[in-house]
Amino acid sequence: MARTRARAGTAKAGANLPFLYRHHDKDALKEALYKMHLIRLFEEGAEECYMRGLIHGTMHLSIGQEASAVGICLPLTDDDQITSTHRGHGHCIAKGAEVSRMFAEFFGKTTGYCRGRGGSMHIADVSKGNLGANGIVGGGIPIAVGAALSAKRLKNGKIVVCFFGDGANNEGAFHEALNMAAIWKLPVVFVCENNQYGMSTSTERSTAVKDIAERASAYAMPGVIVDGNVLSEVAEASHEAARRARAGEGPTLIESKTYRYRGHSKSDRNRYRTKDEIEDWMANRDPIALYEAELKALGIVSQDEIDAVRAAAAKEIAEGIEFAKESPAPVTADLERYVYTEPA
Amino acid sequence: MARTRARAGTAKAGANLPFLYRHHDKDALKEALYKMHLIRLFEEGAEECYMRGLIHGTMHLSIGQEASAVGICLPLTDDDQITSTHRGHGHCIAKGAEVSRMFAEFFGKTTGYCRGRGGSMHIADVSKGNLGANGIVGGGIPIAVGAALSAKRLKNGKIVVCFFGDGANNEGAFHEALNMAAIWKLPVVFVCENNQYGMSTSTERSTAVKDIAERASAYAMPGVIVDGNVLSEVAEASHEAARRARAGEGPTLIESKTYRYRGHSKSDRNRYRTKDEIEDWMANRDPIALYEAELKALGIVSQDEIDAVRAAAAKEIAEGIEFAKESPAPVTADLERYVYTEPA
Amino acid sequence: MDAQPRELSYAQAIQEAMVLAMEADERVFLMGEDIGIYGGAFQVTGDLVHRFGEERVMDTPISELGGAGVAVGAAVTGMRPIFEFQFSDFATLAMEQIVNQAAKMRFMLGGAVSVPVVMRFPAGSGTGAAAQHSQSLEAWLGHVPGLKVVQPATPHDAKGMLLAAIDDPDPVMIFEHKLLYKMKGPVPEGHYTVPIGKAEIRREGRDLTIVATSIMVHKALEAAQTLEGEGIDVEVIDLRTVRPMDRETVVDSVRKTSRLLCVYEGVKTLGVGAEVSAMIAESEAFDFLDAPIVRLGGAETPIPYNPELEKATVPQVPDVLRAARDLVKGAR
Amino acid sequence: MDAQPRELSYAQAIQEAMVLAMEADERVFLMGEDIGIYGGAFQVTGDLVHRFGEERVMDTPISELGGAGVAVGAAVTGMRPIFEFQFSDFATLAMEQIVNQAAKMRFMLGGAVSVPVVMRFPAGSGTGAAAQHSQSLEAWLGHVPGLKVVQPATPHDAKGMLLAAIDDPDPVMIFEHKLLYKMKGPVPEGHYTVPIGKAEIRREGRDLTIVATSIMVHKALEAAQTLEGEGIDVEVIDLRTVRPMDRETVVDSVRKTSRLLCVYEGVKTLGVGAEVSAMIAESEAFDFLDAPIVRLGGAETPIPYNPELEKATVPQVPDVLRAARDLVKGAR
Ligand SMILES: Cc1ncc(C[n+]2csc(CCOP(=O)(O)OP(=O)(O)O)c2C)c(N)n1
Ligand SMILES: Cc1ncc(C[n+]2csc(CCOP(=O)(O)OP(=O)(O)O)c2C)c(N)n1
Ligand SMILES: [Mg+2]
Ligand SMILES: [Mg+2]
Repeated sequence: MARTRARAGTAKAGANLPFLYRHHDKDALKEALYKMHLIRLFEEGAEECYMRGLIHGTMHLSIGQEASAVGICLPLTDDDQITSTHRGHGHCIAKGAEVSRMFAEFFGKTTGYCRGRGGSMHIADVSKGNLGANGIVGGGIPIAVGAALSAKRLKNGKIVVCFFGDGANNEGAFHEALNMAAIWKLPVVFVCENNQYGMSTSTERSTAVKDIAERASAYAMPGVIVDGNVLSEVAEASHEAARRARAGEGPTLIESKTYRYRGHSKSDRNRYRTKDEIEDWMANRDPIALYEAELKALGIVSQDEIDAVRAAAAKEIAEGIEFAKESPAPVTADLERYVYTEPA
Repeated sequence: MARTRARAGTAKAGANLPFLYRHHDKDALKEALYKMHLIRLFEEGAEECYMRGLIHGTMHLSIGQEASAVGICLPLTDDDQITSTHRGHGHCIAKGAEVSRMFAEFFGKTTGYCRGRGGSMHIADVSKGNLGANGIVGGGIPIAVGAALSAKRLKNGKIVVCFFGDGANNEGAFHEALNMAAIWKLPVVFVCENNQYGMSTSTERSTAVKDIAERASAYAMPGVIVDGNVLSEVAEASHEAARRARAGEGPTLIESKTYRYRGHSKSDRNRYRTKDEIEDWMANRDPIALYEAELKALGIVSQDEIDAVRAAAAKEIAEGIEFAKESPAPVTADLERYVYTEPA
Repeated sequence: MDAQPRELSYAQAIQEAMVLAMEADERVFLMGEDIGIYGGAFQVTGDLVHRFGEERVMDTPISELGGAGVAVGAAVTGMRPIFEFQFSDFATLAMEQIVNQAAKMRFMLGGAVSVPVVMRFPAGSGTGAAAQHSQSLEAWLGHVPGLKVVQPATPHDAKGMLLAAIDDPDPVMIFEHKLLYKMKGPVPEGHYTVPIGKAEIRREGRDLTIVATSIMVHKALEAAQTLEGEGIDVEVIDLRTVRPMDRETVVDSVRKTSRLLCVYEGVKTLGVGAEVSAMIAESEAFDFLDAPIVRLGGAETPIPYNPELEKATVPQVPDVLRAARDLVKGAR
Repeated sequence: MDAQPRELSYAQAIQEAMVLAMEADERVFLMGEDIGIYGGAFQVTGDLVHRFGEERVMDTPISELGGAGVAVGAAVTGMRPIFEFQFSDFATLAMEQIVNQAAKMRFMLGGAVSVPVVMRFPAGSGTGAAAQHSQSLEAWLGHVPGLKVVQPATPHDAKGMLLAAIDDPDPVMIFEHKLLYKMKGPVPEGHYTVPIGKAEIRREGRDLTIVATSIMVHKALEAAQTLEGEGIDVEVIDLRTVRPMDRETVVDSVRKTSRLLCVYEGVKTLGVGAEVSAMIAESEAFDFLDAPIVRLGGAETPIPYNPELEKATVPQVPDVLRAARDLVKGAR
């Protein structure tokens, strides 16, 4: 059953500020904003490249879900690990990947994170602890539990964050994995990004419970609901779940309620939801707009600084696309490489 | 979360009697006792035949769980359907199968319910609504939901009871199937026979929650815990769940707490539990002994009548074994029959 | 013939088969992920939910194992479900219900039940969807007694085999190549069936038999056209059914041509062509073989994302040409 | 040699390999259902939990998909899991993790990771456990690039191939025939490996090559013994590895004997023998073939419960004798 997240701070100046502003300094807050912009601009850049035929296949954009990816990854170190989903660009960037190598991957180039073999659906950056997106809904959940088992056995202090969608919560893999994580008290945080639809199917039509966090009780772990479009709420829940994981207190299930602006993938005609619904989210609950307004209202960051952050992100994106364009494509002679580990 | 089962009867004579005795007449109560003895004696007979080399393969005996099978099936008609498990002899008998054809199946004979192709792990009696035991833990759960979907679509008034064990509740199939049954409000009753071990693994070691009925809340369905060794408790919960199903109110999860006296299968060395534990259940909570004591205490059935019931059951068993022995074995020329439906 | 035969796309042909079956039989219904308002990932169900309602065009949660099991349970109790996997790759989640339950239930119960379920698997590479959305797994199911497994290659067969599958009392698995969905071809109106278990000779020839499956039939025909100009007369057989495989048609052809080339998209090792080859190598056609039996199958790698690599992973027309020429000229 | 070599059962040999690996490497651990206090359904892990503790001999809940996925995730992050399926049939529940994840992760990530997981599959019929506990599914996994798939036939190989699998950086799938667990044979002490991908000639001969897998190796050897008395000199090859298959050893043998018989327990159609046959039919050995390539595989039916039917479902020694005689005498 969903628990309340708030923990009273000890009385001191700023004690009434939201969590985020109590725990992070200005640089970190600006860095978070930068990452949110980077994700948004990355998705828009990828979308444009796709439209212009520079990227093939399919892709699933996370525009609208930036606070969730960035907020969850805030308490993580580079050594901590994540498993991601088909909608994984934001997670990848939030975990520290270089957008140039991500674009290169989407362009199918050898400089891409997967050397052009994986594309959007398998984007990963193992060097920063991202074990990869996954083309299989729910496919990463047991893998995250296995990574957490390694961390516990190897006593390396790592924790694992497992991202998945509302649709994934009806897969058997979800059930089996959460149960094992709980009985073995593993250092893993389950993050259900509930954007209210699995492809075209709303959670009302697919899921017997209203809040997915309710299912946490079936695994005797805390279930937490946060507004996934409010960076501070997400970060606070993630912080507490990460603390639990590091302290050996076992897994947590965070349900981050959010929304995707774009269709499920490039073939979506958006028939299952109204334009009004989409526009309402965009106008009134945009995670970047909400965060920027807060930063300004609290007098932490000025509009000029915000503009500069956004411009820097835009520059990184433009350079990333150039890098990708200019990178070499793999040669077919190498087709059978990486199927097996080459003898050292 | 587990709900209380008890519903106050309207005030009338006998209103304080346990459910069973308020809802069933003496014939039905004796019939239930007969079935419990029949199951016990069937299992003992099968065990003996196995020891004597008359039955091969493996088998999973349900001795100790008789009240669960019989109590659950009490409110069912011959048209209602069940799916059963590897520990399915009791369910099969409770649903009305002939022990002679069951023995014949175990002996691998053509007169067996599966013509000797299925054996203990696939025992079924489709004519009485038993869609079959299952060698795959959890394998029958989605099938039960499909049968319930048929009943709803065909509007034939049938309901479906889905038996499974505590071990099965950690399979993905459990999760997926219960969720679908709930969102589609199907006429199905999920019965988890929690005998506290899945093979050697106790529920404490395998399952994150203490009571499996707690998991019902993850599917927004009622979860009910009953003492599976007390026939009246089981029957009352089954009666109410069946009523809900028939009324179109959707599924129920019943957790029937019980115990198996024998090892998991014939290869079990019983290392994971103590002799004391087993003996305590046998001495103090035997479902047949409890029921007989109640029948006598309430003055419904005398010891003589009980003895006669048991003797009649023993006779049926002995005749069943004879029938099986004398039945013909299949011929290898028929090996490839029943793989596909023969053209009419 | 005067009137031009009506043309439909492969996807439309499948949809038409479903419509006919649903109109004719109340028990027929569709299940799958996003087959309702979304119309299916490949728009095969399209607008059917508006016509037949949500009870007969049922969106399932993302629960492949459970969904397949529900279909099996419904089939065994009087309904006629058609279950769509969104991608054939997700069959990996449902093998338990397909293989242990659907395929074996009739046998395990000694004939007491039938399991008239149809499952549809959008399969194959060529869409840039990478390793987990591009597999060709028909060989797995072809290995399983109790199942029937087909791979229609044309709109005509897609409709006729689906109608045959729905009429069939046993579980039928239909592998549909995603790149075929938009292909158009003549499709008769009304109800007709294409028999499960019968291969079709798409082109007669004397010099070489090519047994191809699914989309490879078209590549083989294209190659045959070119080879004709080179004086090589190719017989192209569309295998159509993986299980039960049509031994007779292939044996007869090889007795005539003395040469056999198998072309299939699935991974070469233990793919469908392995069985075609082995079937012929142990048949009476063996004595007529003038050359080794050659297989062109998918490379021994997962399907890569990069489009050039992806194409290189599965047989293309030039590969067929090369293999055919080598075989006929004995230049191996 | 003076000293009688030490004999162990197949199950003991496997256990010994696991002990050696766990002693040598802290990262090696065992996962599976009831492998702890119960000792495993076939007593392969036996008492190891007392020796290594519950953290290294981990009982899992009955969650095959999740369990396999945990093993994959652990492997990719530094551990060396050995995952036991209680019966190979339950792999049907875990194909997603085995095929979409373990087999493809390295490739999809362009070489950034390896997945050193070992999975053990007790397989095969002969125990009266009926259709859902008796399957031979090695052909499925043999069809999957990224996996290595072996079927050791002797205690010696069971130990040596498991040690090779544990050393291997990639996912290795080991199919162990249940009826072999109690078979005894010489097993060297200490660490040694039997290479994955190399077949073994178990008996040399000139008249006929039998390629057999797993338990069928012993039936083939028994038949060869009898045939020797009839003047038929049989070469018996233990295939040992399904993927990657040892082409060279089989080709060389067939070039010598000119005749090939494949004997395997899995369903004949699309079973391992189909690949062996096709591999030879397209090889340079084709020209040396004096007779059709014959396959003896499992019947096209689920495994029945009745013991006589069960035996009739898979090749037995008399079947091998009959097929070998027919082949050599050309009496087809
Ligand atoms: C096992 C599996 N089933 C179905 C799909 C097809 N599919 C891809 S994403 C998706 C929806 C997933 O919904 P959700 O988990 O809510 O994630 P979201 O797309 O909303 O981020 C579906 C059905 C898949 N990739 N894998
Ligand atoms: C999918 C699957 N996994 C494992 C097994 C092996 N197995 C058979 S019964 C059993 C224990 C089942 O426990 P539970 O569901 O509690 O039923 P019980 O035996 O206690 O009646 C196991 C592990 C199986 N048959 N199927
Ligand atoms: Mg979603
Ligand atoms: Mg149990």
